[in-house]
Amino acid sequence: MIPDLSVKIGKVKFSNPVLVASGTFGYGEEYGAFFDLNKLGGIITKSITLNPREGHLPPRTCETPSGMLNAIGLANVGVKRFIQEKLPFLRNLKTKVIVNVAGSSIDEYVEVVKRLEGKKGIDLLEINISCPNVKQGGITFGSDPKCAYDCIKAVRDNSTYPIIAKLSPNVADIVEIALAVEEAGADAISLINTLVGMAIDLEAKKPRLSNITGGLSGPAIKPVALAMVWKTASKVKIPVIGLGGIMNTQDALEFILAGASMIQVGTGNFVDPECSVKIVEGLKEYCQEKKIKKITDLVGKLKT
Amino acid sequence: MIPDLSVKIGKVKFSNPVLVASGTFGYGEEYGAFFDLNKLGGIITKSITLNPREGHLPPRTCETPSGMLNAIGLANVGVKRFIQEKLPFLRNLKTKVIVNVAGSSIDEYVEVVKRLEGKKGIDLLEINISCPNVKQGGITFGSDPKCAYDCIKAVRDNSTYPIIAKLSPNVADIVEIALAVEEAGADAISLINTLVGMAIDLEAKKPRLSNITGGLSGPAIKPVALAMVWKTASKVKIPVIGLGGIMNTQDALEFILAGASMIQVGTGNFVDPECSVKIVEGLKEYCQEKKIKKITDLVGKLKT
Amino acid sequence: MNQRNEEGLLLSVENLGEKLFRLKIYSPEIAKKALPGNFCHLRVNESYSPLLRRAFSIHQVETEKNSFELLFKVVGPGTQILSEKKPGEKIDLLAPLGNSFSFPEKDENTVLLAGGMGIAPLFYLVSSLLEKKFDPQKISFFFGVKKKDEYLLVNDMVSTGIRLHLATEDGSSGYKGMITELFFQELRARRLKTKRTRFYACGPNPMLKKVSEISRKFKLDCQISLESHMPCGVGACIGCVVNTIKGYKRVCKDGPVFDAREVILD
Amino acid sequence: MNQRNEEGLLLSVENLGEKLFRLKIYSPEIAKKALPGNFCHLRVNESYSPLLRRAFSIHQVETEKNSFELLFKVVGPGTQILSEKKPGEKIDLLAPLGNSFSFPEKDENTVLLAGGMGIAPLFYLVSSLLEKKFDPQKISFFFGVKKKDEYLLVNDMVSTGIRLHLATEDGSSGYKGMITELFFQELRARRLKTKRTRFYACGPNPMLKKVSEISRKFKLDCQISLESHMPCGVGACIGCVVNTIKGYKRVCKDGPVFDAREVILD
Ligand SMILES: Cc1cc2nc3c(=O)[nH]c(=O)nc-3n(C[C@H](O)[C@H](O)[C@H](O)COP(=O)(O)OP(=O)(O)OC[C@H]3O[C@@H](n4cnc5c(N)ncnc54)[C@H](O)[C@@H]3O)c2cc1C
Ligand SMILES: Cc1cc2nc3c(=O)[nH]c(=O)nc-3n(C[C@H](O)[C@H](O)[C@H](O)COP(=O)(O)OP(=O)(O)OC[C@H]3O[C@@H](n4cnc5c(N)ncnc54)[C@H](O)[C@@H]3O)c2cc1C
Ligand SMILES: Cc1cc2nc3c(=O)[nH]c(=O)nc-3n(C[C@H](O)[C@H](O)[C@H](O)COP(=O)(O)O)c2cc1C
Ligand SMILES: Cc1cc2nc3c(=O)[nH]c(=O)nc-3n(C[C@H](O)[C@H](O)[C@H](O)COP(=O)(O)O)c2cc1C
Ligand code: FES
Ligand code: FES
Repeated sequence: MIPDLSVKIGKVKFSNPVLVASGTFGYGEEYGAFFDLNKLGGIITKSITLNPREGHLPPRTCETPSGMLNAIGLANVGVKRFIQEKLPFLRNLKTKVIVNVAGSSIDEYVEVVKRLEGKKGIDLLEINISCPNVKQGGITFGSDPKCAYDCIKAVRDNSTYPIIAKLSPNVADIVEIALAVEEAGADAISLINTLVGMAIDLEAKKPRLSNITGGLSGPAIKPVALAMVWKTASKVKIPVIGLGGIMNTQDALEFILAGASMIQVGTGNFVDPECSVKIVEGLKEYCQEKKIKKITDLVGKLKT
Repeated sequence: MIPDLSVKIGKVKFSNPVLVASGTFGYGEEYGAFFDLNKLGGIITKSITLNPREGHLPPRTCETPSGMLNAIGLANVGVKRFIQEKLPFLRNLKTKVIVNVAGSSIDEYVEVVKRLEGKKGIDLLEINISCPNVKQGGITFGSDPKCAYDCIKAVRDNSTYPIIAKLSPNVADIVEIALAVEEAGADAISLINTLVGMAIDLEAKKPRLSNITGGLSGPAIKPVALAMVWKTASKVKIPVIGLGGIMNTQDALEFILAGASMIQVGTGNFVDPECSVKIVEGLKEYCQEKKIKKITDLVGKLKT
Repeated sequence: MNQRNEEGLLLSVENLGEKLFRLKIYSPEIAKKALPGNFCHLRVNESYSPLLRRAFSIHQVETEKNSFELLFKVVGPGTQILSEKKPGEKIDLLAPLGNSFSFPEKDENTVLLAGGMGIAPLFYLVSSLLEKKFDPQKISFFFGVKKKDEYLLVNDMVSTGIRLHLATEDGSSGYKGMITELFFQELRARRLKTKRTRFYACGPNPMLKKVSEISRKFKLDCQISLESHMPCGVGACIGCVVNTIKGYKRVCKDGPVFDAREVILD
Repeated sequence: MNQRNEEGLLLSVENLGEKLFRLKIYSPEIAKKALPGNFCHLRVNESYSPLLRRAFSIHQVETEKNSFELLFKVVGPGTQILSEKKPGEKIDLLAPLGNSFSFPEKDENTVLLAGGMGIAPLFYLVSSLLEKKFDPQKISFFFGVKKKDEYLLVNDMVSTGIRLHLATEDGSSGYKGMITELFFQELRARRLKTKRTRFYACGPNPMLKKVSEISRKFKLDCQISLESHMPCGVGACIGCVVNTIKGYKRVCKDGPVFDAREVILD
């Protein structure tokens, strides 16, 4: 029996529920040297903004117990060069392409989305309303339900692509935000972006990141991510995409049990470039072994 | 040169800035078997509620990458038995005794605080408005500035002890809450309590904790704690007490640089029962080596 | 301050079978104080993975040699790391912790039930009884494992002259089935006295649940040694509790040895 | 898919001095492809502490033996774990990564500057030149360390006949001071040609900052190999950037070898 790993978001059908997370996979090219990208459910690009961004001063990353901090500062080529230079490569892939969009004002989000409209090779958009590393906008959209609603609504009104809203975990009540973006027309929600964190170089008496604070990712945050996915999935009707510290098939299955229809691998790509495809394989094997016909049968099947 | 490690909160003078965190040190007795408790700056008790609480069903804890989850459920002997059975032991110590108070309504907090009033052997109160493991109250007080204000104000009006407000990290803007409790009359703020988290037993398809979610502590959360201490310390005038993943002297010093006047050891006690006293020694040695006369000279000295 | 963080010296690491290991550790303090039923809380390395200590029963003590033993099965990262230790390494220990088994009177019968690694503390109890010149003929030991290659220390037990009852779940040797079934049969057939008899059991929770039901039913004077996830191991965190007819009890401090009739396992 | 996650086999671990280690690893793929300047990204163990890979320059390649070498200093947990590996263990590697040094012409002079562990990639470069029959007399190697017991491979270099200039910060052997000072003196005294000469440098950032300033001033054709914290090592995360006159560049993918005159180190 070959288990059915396919999943749908909006009208888009993915061959399997494994995506690679924004900012950890560039625009796909680099990891294409390591494995056949078409084996993935989909690729999410680095966040794209209206204008190119150089990003923050180095050092931009540091390691923490079972995790890492990053303050890349949304460094990216900007929407124009993305379409010219990066999309052609992605367009030639058979895997689904999700363009992650960020901005520092609703107008910027709308402008980027408009420019992406109708471009061949794009299957969905992921709207990052949760980046902790930019001063204006970014995270603030993600921490207030009204702002989150307005931002997603504006994007919804200006795009025909299915929309995933990527939420910030740095909030008191994730469900409130999730309901707001669902109401605004999001087709799915992805949780979680990074937690705000900081590390200090005692010797130098300085922060380890030039930006002082950064975003915490990796296995350290998995418990936080699982809790948010579990709480949200039971409250919204649209699919939830889970991420945060997923390093292997077992982690992925835990998110699926907690209610995630799909999962993303972020930091895991750095530890093992083939982490994501190994999970695709692992899910297949698990379903075969446990005689599960469709992976969707597992979603939210946690016994509580 | 013997460096001066003493620190003051309100009118209380501590011999050094090292405390042990609520819920990780019982009522002091157990660890008294391992070292001289008087070497500590102070001991913070398990949260005390009005009535005794049995706590949650087991399993109550589980390990996660570089951290642990707990859902003890504020199991405690209640304020009456605390005064009768536990305070006598604490009273005989020379170290400072901080009673941590929790409740599920402002009335309950006030009632507990009133019963503790004037009892010999208590030096300060720490008000836990941040426990993620009780349904009513608890964390909700800590996630809304108005509620936080009301709770701390009510306690302030009914107690003559210096008050430490212990805040929850599960909020979008910690500074907002910190300013509210300062306004309400808190003498200090302690950050952070645990992050809401969850773990899943894939084999059993069940949450690892009977309470489903629990609080994440340990080195995994240190970056989150440091960021919150740093952000808060520059905005409030009262002292900040830092905790979250402190396992050794270096960690403690990082919190001090970030702005913490004192620090607490929580999960670290489990890993090494002598973790806290080793930090007291370590701070002394560090100051000697670096020719720092007073530990307070280091507070907030991060170069940013 | 009678308890301390002990630094033991690893004397030997023996592989006793698939995933089964025995460590001998030098520590005069622990060897002097440890009683059957006590456990130690051990830090497997200095990194944060794993973060918390791991609990193991004291399995044997050689007082003259200032050493004691642990017996364990590799089930996860902590036990894996422990199994790879080399003689000469230091072991960070908190021990002895917890309460201990209360001993039978000289003229009483002793019945012990071990499931799998439950043998670890019970073997120490038997050795102690024999050392105190208890009559081996008055000691019955029920030992159950999944399959016969999980048997441990059987020859050592046979040579002591105690009455040994063996069971495997797959029937590959001895009685086929759970050790509690064999025990129950013997009880019902009245081949085991229940008066002036002390019962002891240790093993996985489902087994101990059975034992506790049987103990209540037959009013057995039975002590069981429980396991639980133990963050602190010393009674401070209230994380390791088990439900009893007297409310929640801390396995690490109020136990690990409990009266089987009082414990409520689910 | 020309790159793969390689599994190397550890052939030997040599302790070359205080905290200094050399690993020889069997990997036909890497031995075949690695060029001087390339690095490998290595996972020190399967646990999450440390979580991320660690980068090391390819230090030497023995193509016929299908093996290559790493040379490193223990500075933290990752290098500590690596130094404790035993021959026969598998090593999880991504390699060869990054760009490589561009070689001089046969008739050009070559000047290399290594500070401390900066010797690792430059030694490979020198070996490659010698193997390609470059005249050793046209190769000058400046090697600076803190104190003389940090010297490495000096005998190996002496025996090749290249011109060796040594410096220690504490003056315990050779020139007393920073290697860049010695280099600067030689340059100013015109004992080093700058025309038709290729310069190469690797070492700590403060040293490379000096080298890049000197290179701009004297218009040297100088390549430097940089270090940075590298989460991915393959160019995907944009985490390892260095500032250059052309904007931020990824050290792992656009480097680690850069034109010294273009890099802006702070
Ligand atoms: C008082 C006491 C005495 C013990 N004595 C022994 C002994 O003599 N020999 C022996 O082999 N084992 C003994 N154990 C169990 C031992 O502590 C666990 O096997 C060990 O902690 C597993 O660690 P790990 O990192 O290898 O696996 P983990 O990754 O921690 O766990 C592997 C599996 O074991 C479960 N587990 C982990 N810790 C415990 C625990 N404390 N109780 C029950 N299940 C657990 C986990 O849920 C998981 O399914 C004892 C436990 C206690 C509390
Ligand atoms: C392309 C490249 C090639 C390298 N080649 C070599 C080599 O051949 N030999 C060698 O000994 N080392 C080399 N390094 C440095 C090596 O990667 C670090 O020493 C190692 O990662 C430290 O790991 P750790 O866990 O032991 O220490 P950590 O705990 O990670 O770090 C210890 C100290 O080193 C600093 N550090 C950590 N990683 C880096 C880094 N990548 N760059 C600069 N500082 C760092 C930390 O800030 C800290 O002060 C290279 C680095 C890069 C990027
Ligand atoms: C280096 C790095 C860069 C990131 N950049 C982005 C980004 O540009 N946009 C975004 O939405 N998320 C970004 N993220 C967040 C990840 O997509 C993901 O939400 C987070 O890392 C948690 O998942 P993980 O623990 O699997 O890494 C970045 C994460 C890392 C580690
Ligand atoms: C087992 C356990 C029980 C706890 N109980 C309480 C409690 O009763 N009241 C409270 O304010 N905090 C409680 N905490 C939170 C700690 O005091 C502390 O804020 C948190 O663990 C973070 O610090 P750490 O990482 O050093 O453990 C508890 C933590 C643990 C691990
Ligand atoms: S393990 Fe902490 S009370 Fe038992
Ligand atoms: S390490 Fe990721 S881009 Fe260089």
